[in-house]
Amino acid sequence: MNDMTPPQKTLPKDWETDQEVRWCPGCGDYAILKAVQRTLPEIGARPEKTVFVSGIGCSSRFPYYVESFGFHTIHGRAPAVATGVKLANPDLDVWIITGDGDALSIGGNHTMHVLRRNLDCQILLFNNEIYGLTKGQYSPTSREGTRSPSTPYGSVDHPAKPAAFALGAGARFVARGYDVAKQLPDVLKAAYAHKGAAFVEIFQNCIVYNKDVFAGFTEKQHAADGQLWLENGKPMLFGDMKKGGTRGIALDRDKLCLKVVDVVDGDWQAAGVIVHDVTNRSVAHMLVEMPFGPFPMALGILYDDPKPSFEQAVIAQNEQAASGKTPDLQKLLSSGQTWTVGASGPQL
Amino acid sequence: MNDMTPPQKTLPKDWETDQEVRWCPGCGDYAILKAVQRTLPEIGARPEKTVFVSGIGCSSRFPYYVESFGFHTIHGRAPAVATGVKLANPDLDVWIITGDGDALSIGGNHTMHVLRRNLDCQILLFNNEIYGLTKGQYSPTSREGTRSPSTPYGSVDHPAKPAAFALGAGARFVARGYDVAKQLPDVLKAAYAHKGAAFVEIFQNCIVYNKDVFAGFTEKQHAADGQLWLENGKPMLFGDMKKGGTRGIALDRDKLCLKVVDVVDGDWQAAGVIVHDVTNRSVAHMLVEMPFGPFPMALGILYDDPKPSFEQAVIAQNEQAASGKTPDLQKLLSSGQTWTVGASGPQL
Amino acid sequence: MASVAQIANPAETSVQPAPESVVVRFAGDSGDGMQLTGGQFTLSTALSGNDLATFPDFPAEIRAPQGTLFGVSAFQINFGSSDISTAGDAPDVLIAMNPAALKTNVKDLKPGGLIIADTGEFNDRNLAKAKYDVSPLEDGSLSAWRVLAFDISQLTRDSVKEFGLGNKEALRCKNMWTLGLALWMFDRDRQPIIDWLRVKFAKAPELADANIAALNAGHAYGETAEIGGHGLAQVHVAPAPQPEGLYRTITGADAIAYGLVAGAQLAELPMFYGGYPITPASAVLHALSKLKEYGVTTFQAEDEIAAIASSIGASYAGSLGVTCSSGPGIALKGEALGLAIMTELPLVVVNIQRGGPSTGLPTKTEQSDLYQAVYGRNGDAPLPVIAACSPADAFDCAIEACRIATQYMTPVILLSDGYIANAAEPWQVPDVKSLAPFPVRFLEEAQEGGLMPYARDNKLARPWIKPGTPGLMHRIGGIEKSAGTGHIDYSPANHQAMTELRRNKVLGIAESIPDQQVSQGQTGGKLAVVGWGSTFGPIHQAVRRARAKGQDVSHIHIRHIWPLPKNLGDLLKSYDKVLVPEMNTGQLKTLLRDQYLVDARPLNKVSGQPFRIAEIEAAIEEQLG
Amino acid sequence: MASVAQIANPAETSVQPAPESVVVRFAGDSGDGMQLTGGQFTLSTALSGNDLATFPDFPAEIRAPQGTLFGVSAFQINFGSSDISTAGDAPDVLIAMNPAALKTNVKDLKPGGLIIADTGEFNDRNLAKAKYDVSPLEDGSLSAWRVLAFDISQLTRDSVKEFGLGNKEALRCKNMWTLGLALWMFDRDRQPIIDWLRVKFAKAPELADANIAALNAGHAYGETAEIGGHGLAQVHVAPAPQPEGLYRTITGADAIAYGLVAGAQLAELPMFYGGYPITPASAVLHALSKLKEYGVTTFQAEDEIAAIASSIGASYAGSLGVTCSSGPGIALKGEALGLAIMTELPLVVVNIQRGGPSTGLPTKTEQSDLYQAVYGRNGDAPLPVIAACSPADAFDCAIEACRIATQYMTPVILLSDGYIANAAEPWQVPDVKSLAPFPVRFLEEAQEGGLMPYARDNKLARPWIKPGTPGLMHRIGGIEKSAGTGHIDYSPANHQAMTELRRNKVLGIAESIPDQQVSQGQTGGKLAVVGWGSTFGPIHQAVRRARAKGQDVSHIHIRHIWPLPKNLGDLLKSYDKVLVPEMNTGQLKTLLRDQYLVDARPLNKVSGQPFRIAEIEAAIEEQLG
Ligand SMILES: Cc1ncc(C[n+]2csc(CCOP(=O)(O)OP(=O)(O)O)c2C)c(N)n1
Ligand SMILES: Cc1ncc(C[n+]2csc(CCOP(=O)(O)OP(=O)(O)O)c2C)c(N)n1
Ligand code: SF4
Ligand code: SF4
Ligand SMILES: [Mg+2]
Ligand SMILES: [Mg+2]
Repeated sequence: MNDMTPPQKTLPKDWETDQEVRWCPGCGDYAILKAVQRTLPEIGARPEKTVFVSGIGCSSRFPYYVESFGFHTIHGRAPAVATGVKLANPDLDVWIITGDGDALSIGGNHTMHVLRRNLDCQILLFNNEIYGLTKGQYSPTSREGTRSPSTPYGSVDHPAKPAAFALGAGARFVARGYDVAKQLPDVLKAAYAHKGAAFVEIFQNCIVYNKDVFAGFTEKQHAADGQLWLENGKPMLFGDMKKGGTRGIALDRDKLCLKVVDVVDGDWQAAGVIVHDVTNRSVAHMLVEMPFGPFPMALGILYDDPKPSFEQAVIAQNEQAASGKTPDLQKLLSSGQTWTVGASGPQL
Repeated sequence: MNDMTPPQKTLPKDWETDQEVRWCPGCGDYAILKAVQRTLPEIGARPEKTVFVSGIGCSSRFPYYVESFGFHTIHGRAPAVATGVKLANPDLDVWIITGDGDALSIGGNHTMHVLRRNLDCQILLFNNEIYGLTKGQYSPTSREGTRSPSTPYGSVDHPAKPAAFALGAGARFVARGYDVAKQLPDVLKAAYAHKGAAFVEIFQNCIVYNKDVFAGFTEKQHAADGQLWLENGKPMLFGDMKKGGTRGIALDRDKLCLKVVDVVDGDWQAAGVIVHDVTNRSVAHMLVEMPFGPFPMALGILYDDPKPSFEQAVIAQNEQAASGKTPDLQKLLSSGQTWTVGASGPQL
Repeated sequence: MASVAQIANPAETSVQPAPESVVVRFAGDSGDGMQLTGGQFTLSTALSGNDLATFPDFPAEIRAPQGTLFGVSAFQINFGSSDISTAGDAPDVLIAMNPAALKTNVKDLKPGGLIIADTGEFNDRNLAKAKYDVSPLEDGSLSAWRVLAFDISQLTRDSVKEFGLGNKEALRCKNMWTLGLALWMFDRDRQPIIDWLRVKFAKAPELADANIAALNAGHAYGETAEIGGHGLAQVHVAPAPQPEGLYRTITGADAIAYGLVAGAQLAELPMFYGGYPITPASAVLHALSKLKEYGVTTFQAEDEIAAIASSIGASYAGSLGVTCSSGPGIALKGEALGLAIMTELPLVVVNIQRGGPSTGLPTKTEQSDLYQAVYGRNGDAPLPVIAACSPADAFDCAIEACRIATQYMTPVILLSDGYIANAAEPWQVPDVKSLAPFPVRFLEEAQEGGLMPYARDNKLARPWIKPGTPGLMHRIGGIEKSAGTGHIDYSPANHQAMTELRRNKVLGIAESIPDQQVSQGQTGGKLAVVGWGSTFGPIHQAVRRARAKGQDVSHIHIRHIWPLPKNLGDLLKSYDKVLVPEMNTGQLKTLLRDQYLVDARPLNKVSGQPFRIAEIEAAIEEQLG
Repeated sequence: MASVAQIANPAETSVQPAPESVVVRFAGDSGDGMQLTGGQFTLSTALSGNDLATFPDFPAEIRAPQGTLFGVSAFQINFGSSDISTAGDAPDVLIAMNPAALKTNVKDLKPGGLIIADTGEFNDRNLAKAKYDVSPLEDGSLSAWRVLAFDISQLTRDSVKEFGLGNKEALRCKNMWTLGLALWMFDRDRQPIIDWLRVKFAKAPELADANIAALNAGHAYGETAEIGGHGLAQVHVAPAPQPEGLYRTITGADAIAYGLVAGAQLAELPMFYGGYPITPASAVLHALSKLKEYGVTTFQAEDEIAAIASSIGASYAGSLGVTCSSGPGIALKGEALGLAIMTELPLVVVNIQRGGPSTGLPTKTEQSDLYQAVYGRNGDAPLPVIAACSPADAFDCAIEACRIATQYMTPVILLSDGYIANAAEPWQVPDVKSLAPFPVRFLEEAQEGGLMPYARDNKLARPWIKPGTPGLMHRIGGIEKSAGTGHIDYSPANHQAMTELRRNKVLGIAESIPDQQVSQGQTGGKLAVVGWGSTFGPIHQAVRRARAKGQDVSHIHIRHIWPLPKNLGDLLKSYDKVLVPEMNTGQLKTLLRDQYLVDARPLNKVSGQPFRIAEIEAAIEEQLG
């Protein structure tokens, strides 16, 4: 870095492009875009060092609207493209933008492997439980019975759980938010702070093809009982938070699974409410599978326990393997058993 | 079924083909083949109603050696082909044979989705932690630091855990065994008995490219401390089993994770050893992620909690949607708004 | 109320004699319901006995922000009293519901053509969104055309006042008001539309009433004297002579779906459809998903590879496997197509082509996947390819694809394109009894001397053996197979023999297809215009016009792209020149030159838009001139 | 000890004059080390100054069960005192280490050729595995050849007795014993092999000693009188004249790896290689994985799609992206190739072709992916294709691929095949300073008037802009781009313009490639034999022989498959006839006929084996006869 003048701090509007935003009016994607544009200045990101890589879908149009480098690739392959970008230049901040279809249907394999390898990047999965761009077919996250153009009688497959899939694939950071959540920038900041692959599932309202499927916990009147915002070191409380939380999540010590308990007078210890430890993988597994309805929706940072990132390991090995060797092409070409043909014929 | 004569019981040798077996002498695949050929008669399978579908790899040669219907497809796609087979004819018993590369590298996405949808089939993943057929490159399950032709300085990626991946993908049956384990036929029987996708990881010794990587628990002298065979309703005990088990798995109730405890005089209750409940998904998550070394290798049926299977749901819906309707092609073609052109021109 | 902003070219406004054909384009915001309006106008046109062709053209965005240029949705229809086969080069009438619709469409309008515009939408906000500094209705920039501008928005609001709808809901009836006006202009009966509205809004009768009121108001508006003499004249297009029978309109996508259902029935097989949504192919998936009672199982797979792989699995298990996608999705199926070729299983692969390369222009039409269909696989991997030339033809082609796949045990590619898939045309419903069946016979017992899964019949097809059949257990796969037994066989002589066998089997399909006909003109002469697929319409019309001028030109349209009809080489050589118009950079041309060494000259258009008749006419002119 | 089972054709056993070239094939069980033996014999041949070509041929199985027919591994070498360019049609000498090796190889042996067999392996068990009822050494079935059969196994055991190895380990030295005999037969120096053994077994000196003892024993066996007069005569092949310089042997796979490294250096770029193992392409991944100090990052991706996608990502980020696979893997890359074409990023895609279709014959060679390379994508998606004709040529072609990719901002396909990849040939090590550099200039600042990521230079290439460059933020993707700005643009005129631009850019590469040369013969005449890729050797020899007979035939070998060299059309038209031998069903043929309307006649062989010289000679004969 020769540039000695400290880069000027950016503002959210510095991250806006001159392209007309082409989502349906009212689409949840707008709010996510705003949240990202608000987050980038706060984390000190630089437009020229930031790359947004996406697949195909409404969500994947995202890069066109962020004033940074952007690559709108092909359906499902953003994680693979991003892997090449980051390995070629680890100084770049790489954000992957994807949808439930892009990341979990056609792109499931790449999502799995970018998580397993732990490439340092942020993966924002806009989960609207539908294929938006292709006009509303059900997706792998659509609930059973979803009627759509391809399932006029209702879908019959069991939906995938993105966060559970991510953990099973080996993710070291798993978080959740939703489009209009005021906490979303904080979730994004934590994802950025995590060195390695940070998986963020963002529930997003597709108002055209799957309107209000998340209203059960995103609507104001359902927020208290429907949202469990996790904070490291804090008990898992929800319900009336003005009263410090009237309900909580505890371990059923007989059945060895989670249960909802009532918290009386804020005495969560008595109720056995679990204190959230973002590094506890066993509990993370239970949280991501917690069925909404009987349980609230677990939101915020569900799991965060870094391991060495892929590109760092690759680069360290490249450097170590190269150390002490000179990249002498002539030497390379002349390697192996050689012989010289002179006037008197070949000799070793 | 018009065939009124009860089918004759088969013998293991009825399941052998006339094809020369083309695995390296000493390969673990032979033992798995024998175990399958021993299991099929016991479960009452019929050669003509049995289909083995495989991808590409040493393991995927398997169908050639079983006297049934067999389809050796292309790399990674066996689950997708199998889905078509089973949907077209749900009466068939469908076995998917795959390797760690076939199922988790190129085929990860299809493995995920066949599990998520819960197609009724048995998935036998021969995990030798290496690409055998292509001569020994490291695979997604190879341990960190694996030296192979493509990683001469050792691999740097974190390995995938097949059973954890399967659970994350939504599997309802997860089991483990190893090539020469005498319990393997019992594991296969349980997989067959499970209605829905049954995922079985079989550790397999590739004696040419990854010899003895599982010796740490498969070798006789390590079996007692290295193998935890799970049985539903039985405590999770291992160690000296002649003494009823000298060690066990318990829940650390502070850290909320598993731990190994000593069992004195067979009093496992006192030691807090968990009783295995195959339907407990939370514990299953912990078992599949239990690191070998500090913990024994969890073997047998780790999880078994059936849900409706995909092809049954599809067929039920097909039938329901069709009921009361006649498949009158002429009517279909004439649907929508029609008009008649007669001598006097068009009319509705 | 109505204000006629400008009447340009007064000479043109005089009442014209009943035209042979008229082209009308409805254009508005995506939210304005233009496709619906177009669809209903199409039906009414068909009912009035005109021949017709349509061209829907909508944005890639789901719901583009209102009023924007990229959010414009258009529907063009060409109808007339004689043989119509394109949606028309240039509209005679443009109905522009807002400034953006005017801006993006007006340049196509015929000089002197009529613009009908809704002044209610020409406000500052919308003008700005359409990047107009000044209203084009007022700055003289439309002087090449006739303009009828009045406040359709307000007229609509007025017409539905009594139903107490909100402003937004009231304005949703604008399209019916406009349709009413159009119906009046072309002297059409409103009743079928009214009936349709009653069915559509069965659950909300007040909406039905409001829409009907708007429709009637638009119609009445035409009839009143208010605009008489202002260039808006009623036009009656005489009906086209049509064979007697039952008719309906059909889109290519529906026709393919029905053709596949028919094909499976004629083969006496259940159908398995593995698909993955992609524009513009999804419509086939949607159509088939509703047809479960016809023995159709649809499976929305996790990707295109799983879609074809599951279809191969289903064919293996004895169903007719079908998959359908568009260019990028077909690209992903290449490896699996090889498996179907090697295992010699029947499979129908439909490609609804769109603009490429890569993601390209998803909602635009193109013919640029012919290379991919014929050549796009590893190894020597021949398979039959057929191409539909119109929505109605797509039905026949789908049946033909099923026939070839099952009779020859081979994957078949059926090429269609976005234009055919979306366009609707009148279709004489075929009599099912007239369709020739081709029932499949599965092998039930081993052949004499032992089971031979790769034995050959006289068409070189191998037997189809269903798992579940006692005694016929065997193994297949993608590795080269031994002739006869189907066992793995790497031996040089076998590979040579099998390569030739696969090639000859596919070439042999030419024995079962009709000789190439000349669709217009005669065998031999100065010029043959050779097309395939959806260029049928413009070529047909261009050749018709040229012949009317006395030019020696014929039209040949190829359905069987591979193998080509047996007589095609000789036929082409009977012309001095061969011109090949294609919506690509010259792909069929490669095939013809390679196969027959004829100097086929390409005429290429790669703009995402169908050919205009005039473009082909000019090329004919040039070849003959 | 030795027993000469039969000496057939006594007339042939007389000592022959020093031959111009000799073909030897080593064949044995996969476990017998035949590839190693062949490799060392190759080195010794090169050192003796002979020109040479080799053909390794091994089974698909990793370790097929011992003694089976499908477990036979063979290595053939052709060496001589003049220009050798094929591994030879038929062996003069066959060394058969067991019955299976004899059975699968003997039919290729020249009539009167010499068989050397290890009687120690001709036991009942092995005979049964090879499906022999009676030992062929005893039933007269080998009477067309000379047979020298003796107990090599026992002789080897004896020779290593003193080192106290177990029976199995002792027998592992058989290949060195045999090599020793072969070295004696062709009058070669043992020292280089001894040196090599010392290095190879540096950690187990006793094994080195044992192998050297076996080598010496085999050699001594030849020298002793024991077999004198039994048909085994020492043969000295005179050295071929060779330019002075430094030499080594190189396989095509290594040559490609080195050429890519050189190309990246000449472009002054780091290289990123995304790969997924597949036979026979993995060798390139393996070679590059070891070269990290040359700025090479290798990435074993989860599949071929991720391999190419990551390479595209790396190119986007400013590295030279490279990926390599074989037919089925390349099929999977089709969609992503479209993305590279649309985003106009440099990318080198290497295809090591193997027998197809589908999984096909993974370890056999073929040239059947030319269609796929030139035509196998959706949309009008042109890209340059080049083909290497030998291991040494592969080095130059890899550099050329890097040059075109970076200078024209385009993906490039480099075709090689299993034969070239595995075969080794002597290679004069090029002087690195003689390689012309083509350094890449990234765009560092916006152009005057604002950033234009899709501006064009005089080659029609767009600028390469690295993320990380201040002020040059922009967005790219697979949707049609506006000329200049690169923004999304669906407009008809733009799509037409961009389609033509992409086409013309690729066609323009022809300006930077040399005119097509005639590799043997002259411009014009009766017959041109036109080849590409690894058929160079047999075509070259066949034309040489035909010309020696006085026939008017020339050899043209095409490296640049697309775009074709500018003068090629005229050149081809200067011959009366054009013959195109290919290891496929006629793919280059299609290109030539389409492009030039020349009546190119195909000569096809699709058996997984290279052409024999005689096959091409016969075809020349037929064309001229
Ligand atoms: C290879 C390929 N297959 C299919 C498509 C069509 N396609 C585009 S986006 C999409 C799904 C989008 O769903 P999702 O990722 O959930 O994004 P959303 O639109 O809901 O934000 C599909 C199937 C494509 N563009 N490319
Ligand atoms: C499309 C494609 N890519 C790559 C290959 C090469 N290939 C064949 S098997 C294999 C991996 C095999 O590994 P695994 O599944 O673990 O099976 P194993 O041989 O170890 O039993 C690979 C990469 C192929 N045949 N097809
Ligand atoms: S279709 Fe849904 S997801 Fe797509 S832009 Fe519209 S509202 Fe958003
Ligand atoms: S390479 Fe390994 S897995 Fe493959 S057959 Fe040999 S021992 Fe078995
Ligand atoms: Mg979605
Ligand atoms: Mg493996």
